Amino acid sequence: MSNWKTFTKGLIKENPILVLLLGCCPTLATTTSAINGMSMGLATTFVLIMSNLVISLLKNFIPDKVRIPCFIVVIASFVTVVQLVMQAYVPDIYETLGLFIPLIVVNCIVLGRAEAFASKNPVWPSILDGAGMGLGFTFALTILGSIREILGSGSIFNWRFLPEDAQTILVFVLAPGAFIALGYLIAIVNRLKRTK
Amino acid sequence: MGEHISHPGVVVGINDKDIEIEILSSSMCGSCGIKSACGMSEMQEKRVTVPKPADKEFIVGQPVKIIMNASQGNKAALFAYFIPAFLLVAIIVILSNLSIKEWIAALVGIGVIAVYYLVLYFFRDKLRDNFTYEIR
Amino acid sequence: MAKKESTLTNMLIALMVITIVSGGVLGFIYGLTKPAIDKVEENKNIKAINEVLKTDVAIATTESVVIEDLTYNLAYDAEGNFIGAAVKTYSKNGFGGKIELMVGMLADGVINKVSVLSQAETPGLGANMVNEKWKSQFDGKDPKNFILKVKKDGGDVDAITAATISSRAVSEAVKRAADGFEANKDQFMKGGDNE
Amino acid sequence: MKIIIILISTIFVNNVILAQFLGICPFLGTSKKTSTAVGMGAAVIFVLVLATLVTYLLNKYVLVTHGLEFLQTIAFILVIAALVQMVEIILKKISPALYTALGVFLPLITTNCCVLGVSLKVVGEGFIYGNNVGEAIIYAAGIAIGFAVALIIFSGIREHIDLMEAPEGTKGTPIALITAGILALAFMGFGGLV
Amino acid sequence: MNQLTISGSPHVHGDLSVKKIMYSVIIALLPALLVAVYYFGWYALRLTIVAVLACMLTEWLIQKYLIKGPLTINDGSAALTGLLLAFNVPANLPIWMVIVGSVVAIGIAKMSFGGLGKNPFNPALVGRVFMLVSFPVAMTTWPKAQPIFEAGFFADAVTGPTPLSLLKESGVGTLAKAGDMQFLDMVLGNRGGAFGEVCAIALLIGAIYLIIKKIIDIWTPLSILLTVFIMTGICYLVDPTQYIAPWYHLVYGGLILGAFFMATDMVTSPMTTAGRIVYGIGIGAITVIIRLWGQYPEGVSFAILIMNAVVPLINKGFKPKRFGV
Amino acid sequence: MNPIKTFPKGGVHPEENKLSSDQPIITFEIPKQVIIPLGQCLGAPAEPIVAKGDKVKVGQLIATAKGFISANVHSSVSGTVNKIDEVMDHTGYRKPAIFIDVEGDEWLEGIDTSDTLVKDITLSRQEIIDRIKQHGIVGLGGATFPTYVKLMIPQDKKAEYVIINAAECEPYLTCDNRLLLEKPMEFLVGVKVIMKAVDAPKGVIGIEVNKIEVAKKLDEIIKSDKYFEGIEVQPLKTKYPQGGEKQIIKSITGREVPSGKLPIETGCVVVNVASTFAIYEAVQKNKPLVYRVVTVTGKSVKKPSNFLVRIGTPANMLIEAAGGLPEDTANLINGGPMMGKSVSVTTFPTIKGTSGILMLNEKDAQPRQVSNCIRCGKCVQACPMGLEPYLLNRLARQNNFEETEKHNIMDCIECGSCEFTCPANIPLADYIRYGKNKTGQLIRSRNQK
Amino acid sequence: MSNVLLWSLVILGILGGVAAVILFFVAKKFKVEENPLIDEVESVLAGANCGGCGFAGCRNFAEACVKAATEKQSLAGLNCPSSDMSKVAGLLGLTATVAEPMIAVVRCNGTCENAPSKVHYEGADICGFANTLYAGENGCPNGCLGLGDCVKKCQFNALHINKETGLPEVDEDKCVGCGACAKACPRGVIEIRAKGKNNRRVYVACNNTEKGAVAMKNCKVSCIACQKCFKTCPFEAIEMRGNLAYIDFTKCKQCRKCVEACPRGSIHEVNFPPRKPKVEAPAEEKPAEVIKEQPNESKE
Ligand SMILES: Cc1cc2nc3c(=O)[nH]c(=O)nc-3n(C[C@H](O)[C@H](O)[C@H](O)COP(=O)(O)O)c2cc1C
Ligand SMILES: Cc1cc2nc3c(=O)[nH]c(=O)nc-3n(C[C@H](O)[C@H](O)[C@H](O)COP(=O)(O)O)c2cc1C
Ligand SMILES: Cc1cc2nc3c(=O)[nH]c(=O)nc-3n(C[C@H](O)[C@H](O)[C@H](O)COP(=O)(O)O)c2cc1C
Ligand SMILES: Cc1cc2nc3c(=O)[nH]c(=O)nc-3n(C[C@H](O)[C@H](O)[C@H](O)CO)c2cc1C
Ligand code: SF4
Ligand code: SF4
Ligand code: SF4
Ligand code: SF4
Ligand code: FES
Repeated sequence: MSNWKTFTKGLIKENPILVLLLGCCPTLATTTSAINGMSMGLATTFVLIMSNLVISLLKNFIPDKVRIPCFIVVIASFVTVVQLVMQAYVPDIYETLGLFIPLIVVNCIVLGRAEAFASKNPVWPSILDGAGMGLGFTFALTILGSIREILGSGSIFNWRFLPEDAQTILVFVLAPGAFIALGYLIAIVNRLKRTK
Repeated sequence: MGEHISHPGVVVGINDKDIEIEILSSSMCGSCGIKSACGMSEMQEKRVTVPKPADKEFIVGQPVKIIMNASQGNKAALFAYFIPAFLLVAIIVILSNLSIKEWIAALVGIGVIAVYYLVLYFFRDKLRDNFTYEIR
Repeated sequence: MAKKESTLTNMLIALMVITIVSGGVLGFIYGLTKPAIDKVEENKNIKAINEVLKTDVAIATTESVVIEDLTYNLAYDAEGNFIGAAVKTYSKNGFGGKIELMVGMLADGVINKVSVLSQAETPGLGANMVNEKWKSQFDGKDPKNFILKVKKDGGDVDAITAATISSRAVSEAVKRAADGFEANKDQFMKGGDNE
Repeated sequence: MKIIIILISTIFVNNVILAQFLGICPFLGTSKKTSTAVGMGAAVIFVLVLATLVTYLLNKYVLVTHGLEFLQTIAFILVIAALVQMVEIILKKISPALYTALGVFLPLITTNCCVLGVSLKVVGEGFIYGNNVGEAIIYAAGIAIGFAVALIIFSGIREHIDLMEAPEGTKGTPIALITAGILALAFMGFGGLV
Repeated sequence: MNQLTISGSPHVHGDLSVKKIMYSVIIALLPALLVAVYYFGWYALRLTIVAVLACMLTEWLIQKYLIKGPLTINDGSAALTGLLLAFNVPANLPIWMVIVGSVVAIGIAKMSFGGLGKNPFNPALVGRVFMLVSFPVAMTTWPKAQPIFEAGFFADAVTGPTPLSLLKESGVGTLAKAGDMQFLDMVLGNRGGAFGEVCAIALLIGAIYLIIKKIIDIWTPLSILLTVFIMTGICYLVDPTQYIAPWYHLVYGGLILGAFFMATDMVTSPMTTAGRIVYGIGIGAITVIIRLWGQYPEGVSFAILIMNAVVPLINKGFKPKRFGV
Repeated sequence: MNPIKTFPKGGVHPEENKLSSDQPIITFEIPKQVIIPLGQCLGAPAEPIVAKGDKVKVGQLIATAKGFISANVHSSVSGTVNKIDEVMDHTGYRKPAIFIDVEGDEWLEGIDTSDTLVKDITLSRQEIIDRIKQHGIVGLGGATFPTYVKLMIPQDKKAEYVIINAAECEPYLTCDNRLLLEKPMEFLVGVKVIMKAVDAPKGVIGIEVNKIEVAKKLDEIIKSDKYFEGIEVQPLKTKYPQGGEKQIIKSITGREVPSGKLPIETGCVVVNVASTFAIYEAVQKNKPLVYRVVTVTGKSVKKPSNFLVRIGTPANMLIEAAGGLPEDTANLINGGPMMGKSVSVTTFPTIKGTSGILMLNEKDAQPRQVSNCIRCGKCVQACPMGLEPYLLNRLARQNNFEETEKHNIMDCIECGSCEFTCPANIPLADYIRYGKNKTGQLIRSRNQK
Repeated sequence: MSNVLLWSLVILGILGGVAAVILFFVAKKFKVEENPLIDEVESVLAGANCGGCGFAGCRNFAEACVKAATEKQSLAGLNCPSSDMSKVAGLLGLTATVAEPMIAVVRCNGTCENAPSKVHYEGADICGFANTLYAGENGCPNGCLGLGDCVKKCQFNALHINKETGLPEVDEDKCVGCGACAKACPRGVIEIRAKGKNNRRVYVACNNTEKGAVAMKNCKVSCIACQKCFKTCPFEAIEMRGNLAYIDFTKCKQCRKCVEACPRGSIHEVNFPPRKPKVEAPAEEKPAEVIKEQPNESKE
């Protein structure tokens, strides 16, 4: 597989959210706005790239049977790094994303890529793979966040395009709206895939 | 009658009384492309031992279906999970409300489920008679 | 390098090495970020204190005291006169859980300003509490004759439309601050004098 | 009374799945059959309670005392992983029959962000139910019961949807998510109960 | 002679059809619509028309362009959903909100599942709750009833409280004081509220018609009403200063509309009589819980939706009694 | 007479349309050629023992039963075997049949063709059953199950009741009603014969109240003659499927035939009126089953009639006699509208099980617009067996036969009440029959393994 | 500060050690790395989970293939009709005995024109049910009922009912010859035949069992067992099965003599270049014949 392909497959063809439906919790919880979705996506992307890198470096050092715990430790370490860094430098976003930053640890995408790709491939493709998957994740989260923000808050990337007191469809920034918006987003993606 | 749960599996070992079956996690995850990436406890295959049915012959490697009544499954979950969880919660809540030090309460709680499991251990033969399977 | 065998020693070594290295790295990064994190917290506090105690009088020194579960940030002017206190208060009865406020109480017992430190209310509803428009109704009110309850409950606070619960919670938090301040005011004044 | 409030809050008002978005993957993944939903619920209660207990103690008596709260994530995840494995071995040792029955019944218990999320929540700052084991445990149990309730109800609806056959476009995951959305909408009615 | 038909037995059939059922329900709702127009004038009529048309159009568009199945919009079910949706909102709600509600009701709650008969949740109520959550202010600002002969057909709405919102906000005392909250007014419909729910009498007339025509059966509404009566009755007996008398609960809010016209939606209710009774008890109990202790003044919609979700389980648990076992 | 009884759960009430109930039974002319299908009973078709060109007499055995569940076939006319060929019969398929050219009406020796009533039952239990078997009697209530099998009570069981199924709950059909009116004595002796055959102390005749005059008449006869002691008449509510075997047992005795079991479990043997009459003729008059009463009817039919017809008479002759096939016939049915089978040709031969030939007009048979199931539960309410037809329908469509089995599809008696009542006009009974068929295959293949 | 560093080292080290010990004991149960070949095998499979291989799903089949390859070094008995088994074998380093590609052919040409309906059917749209009710609208007890049980069963969207002819048509590009349709048809109308050289096939498009005279009445293009083709075939590829001619595709050399010989036009040729009289269009797609045993089971 060419490096280019390694990178792009995560963007669309194997998009972790829209196609594989991994890591639903952060997807639903953090997409109340485009910015939030994107931040979560980028945080995850960072963890993905770094853990893929380290794991692909360490892959021969780790005995098979403790593979998973080792991966988890590596991932958890990077998550903690992200946590600390965000807390220090982007505290607002850290607060809105809250619990879901540490939960990147259990996001199936991260462990999944470690297991399925980084543990078998050299460093450079692993990084690309992590970046591709991460950006695919970010892409999906941003789209979902935008949809919910537009409908629910009447704004996009925090830019309010409706008059101050205009009524918006609040549900979309609440829990039910998250499910419904994601449901239709996936339906649309399925449809596009079929017509392709 | 009740509902039945059936799982595909493969025979991996046979002795005079029992056959050992490896459960293919197909009903839930078999066709899920991400199963190797999914949570941690799926990383293992389950091997279960069931008494050999008298009227059927099996060979190692044979794909089989193992069928159990859903209410038995629920009973198993009751014994293995629900009762200990309940005990744990009850003990700790009671003890901590009696303003006993919470680490003591916690230890007692864990101790009680240890005892509970010990009791289960003594009754393991009784328990075994409680579960029946059909293998096809 | 060949793949390591899965022996107990190898597993122990691998896992322990990884965890220890992680521990080290994390401890190190923690050390690096800790000052920044603390500063963020502190800045937030200071900003809020300055905001809620903003009057004509400039603040020269501050000092915090914790009494019961409230933190009082006492402010003194250049002469050491007690200006007031920025009281960090909270309510657990928000629609989305805990709400934290900073309430500026002036020495004469009047509420100067209110600032929201953290809240998890519904965007578009309860979250509107951060809007200046709504918050400003507390400005300059004296809790002695401004009843810190929403109008529905017989008080004087205008509720946020369709977010009475949040409004109630804010009122409760402000009241807690005001009451606490009232109870300890003398002590603060004195403290100032003493200095 | 407090216990009841915590339970109502976690089961209905702030349901893990429908309001807090934790544990969505197993929720979507294991809700195809009603018959296993109850057992799944019991398993989740057990795992969640045990994990919360252990991580709570770990946090309080090890991490906090040494000023190491920043290690919560990594420490908890290790402990949870090991714990779940241990339960399995113990169970197999104690009663192979039980183990077999469970193996057939619930070949997997996925532990996931729900467990880690709840453990972190309980020790986190925003945790409003006080700071003692009793309440932490009740909270965990309530969360797990809430998970089970949502799972059981949802599995019923999904079986119904499978029976009635949704149209091509929304079949499968989309309709499951939409249903979950409507269910979340309905559960909002419980808002304000506590 | 034309060709003979080959078909499996039976070769004759009863004469009830889906279309007849749906139109009968629409007819049964007309008295309530008339009363609504009497009290809320043009606003009520306008919303009804918009909602019905929006629902039908949504269904038609989806069937024509997305699902590409047979067109069923004249079977009356979409119109009925529109009618009931309109009945559940304040008469002065902005038009676009009703349209959003209609699109949600039909598009999300009905057609996503495949259309008539496949939806697990009551579409009109999904639409209504969706609006309630999205537009909490508009959806809880109720116009006062003003008979058109006094106020005129196009009279602007004057907002005022509903009995239940009064109750929630100010407690029993105010309600007793508020002179216009008389039981008779409640029953006749001279009160604030969603415009379809106000007149209990008109709704009951329609309901009796449906019961006689065997389109709805009495068990669901009866068990709902009894449960509400008993539960609120107990609370009343325990503390009359805090809770109002149970008979008020029966006519307040959308209970009658919900119990007879929405809980009985056959698509989303259980199959057997026993199941329907359990379903009704569930709705009644949740309604009371939300009314008395929840944040929303009205619980019927949520209660029905929540019980809708449980219907598949009820159907599993309450099977018909089999012959020979 | 006893108070009216009925079964408690389910059932529907279709329009009765008993148009021919006042028409006396007319003995139909013997046709020029009869076509006697070999498969006339539930079970294996009989094997022919005559060949082309053979001369046969009325009542002569022409095909023998093959296997346990199978019945002999006798010639219903005298004449020459023209050929053994296939004919499009009521099953909609071409099936083997014996074509006999009629010459005169010569009965086989030993058959009592007189009208005299023979009351004394001289044969023993076993002889009666043998006679019934030899004479090819099958259930004439529609199921065409070989009657002798039903009368052989297993060792460990005891028959308490002989229930005569005179419910005739099918709309339109009146053959049993007319038979009771015109041959009550013969019929009642038949009941006695059956009671002797199965050694049952009681005989109960279940009649729907829309035929109350017949019931009264029978009641009078029974009361007036000690000979008929043990027999009673039980009026039943007019409700379909009152005549279903399990339902009539439940109505009369309050007992329920356990799922998957035979009626004898409840100590009952259910026999139809026409079968009873045929048993009388076979046992008391040594007459094989060569004719039966057939109702030819329909709303647009000029002369709805009841004919006594030789087996094998082509249906179109009967239709002609009743005034010809109406222009607006949409559906030609062998049997009644609820349980009967549509046939594709008017020339199908009448068989033992043909209780009626019904010509449904376009209006009644008009294509119905099918819509999605609206889950109204009316089918559940209508099902007399306590099943959930809507569910079985869905499962059968999804070919999920393990589930249909779990939901007891095999209990379905195919009465069609569910389909009758369904407002969405879903062909429920079709899907359920399909599911039953497939589920049966599944069960059988599993049992074999 | 260094205190924190120290403690984090110690505590995480201890946790790691404990976890390692626990996991060591569990280790036996940790799944040996799932053979990556499984993923690869799965990826070359059609992924339709059609069940044609006898396994619950494609993944299970892939697992079985890998297992068989590692244990038995052979794929004997494992065949996915929907996918290219040679690819699978290639991945596993084995040579597959590549089965000849197969395709479904519809052995009935009883279009509305060729076999006009005599009655009209109304009821459940299931061939399996209609089959129990009557012989078919045109009276042929072996012909296609046109209600599409086969179409519903095809996972590959390779079948559809042509509204004009009332017969199913096979899309040659999509059909993988899995046989699901043939199993579904209550009348055995569909046969799975070799795709043939150059994708060309000759087959009898009729499934009749009735005597010639009857068959002739029911349908204009029925095989009436006149045996002309049988006698014409130079390769003895045609056998008479009861009242029907059957072309054995393993013997047929595609000379097409039989097509001309048939007085009823029952024999179809597919994908041949046109010759003088061109093959009529609508039915040519569907091929086939094969007579297994007569499918009369459900007729009662
Ligand atoms: C935690 C968990 C998550 C799962 N997530 C998915 C998923 O996202 N997508 C999926 O297709 N299957 C998922 N599965 C597997 C499904 O439960 C189900 O078995 C699978 O969708 C196959 O169903 P099918 O064979 O009916 O297609 C998951 C299973 C578990 C236990
Ligand atoms: C989706 C949703 C979100 C809500 N969020 C808030 C909130 O953040 N703060 C609040 O006080 N009430 C919130 N509410 C509560 C309702 O608006 C409730 O009716 C209101 O608090 C009661 O106040 P009222 O007396 O002004 O109607 C919310 C309700 C819904 C449906
Ligand atoms: C739904 C249904 C309705 C029936 N209706 C009648 C009926 O009206 N009269 C009748 O004699 N048999 C009826 N039968 C047949 C009886 O079940 C039973 O087979 C018959 O009475 C037994 O008598 P036989 O064997 O002599 O025909 C019906 C069967 C079913 C399944
Ligand atoms: C008695 C009765 C009550 C109904 N109630 C509702 C209702 O509350 N909401 C609604 O959208 N449709 C209702 N319908 C119409 C129809 O059943 C509904 O649109 C379906 O749920 C759509 O699948 C009702 C129909 C009947 C016969
Ligand atoms: S046909 Fe079967 S399912 Fe339908 S009502 Fe009769 S017994 Fe019940
Ligand atoms: S009667 Fe018809 S519409 Fe009603 S539930 Fe049964 S199948 Fe569905
Ligand atoms: S047409 Fe038949 S053989 Fe071909 S792919 Fe479809 S089901 Fe399989
Ligand atoms: S080929 Fe067979 S299954 Fe397909 S439509 Fe024709 S009869 Fe039905
Ligand atoms: S992301 Fe939460 S369970 Fe999968």
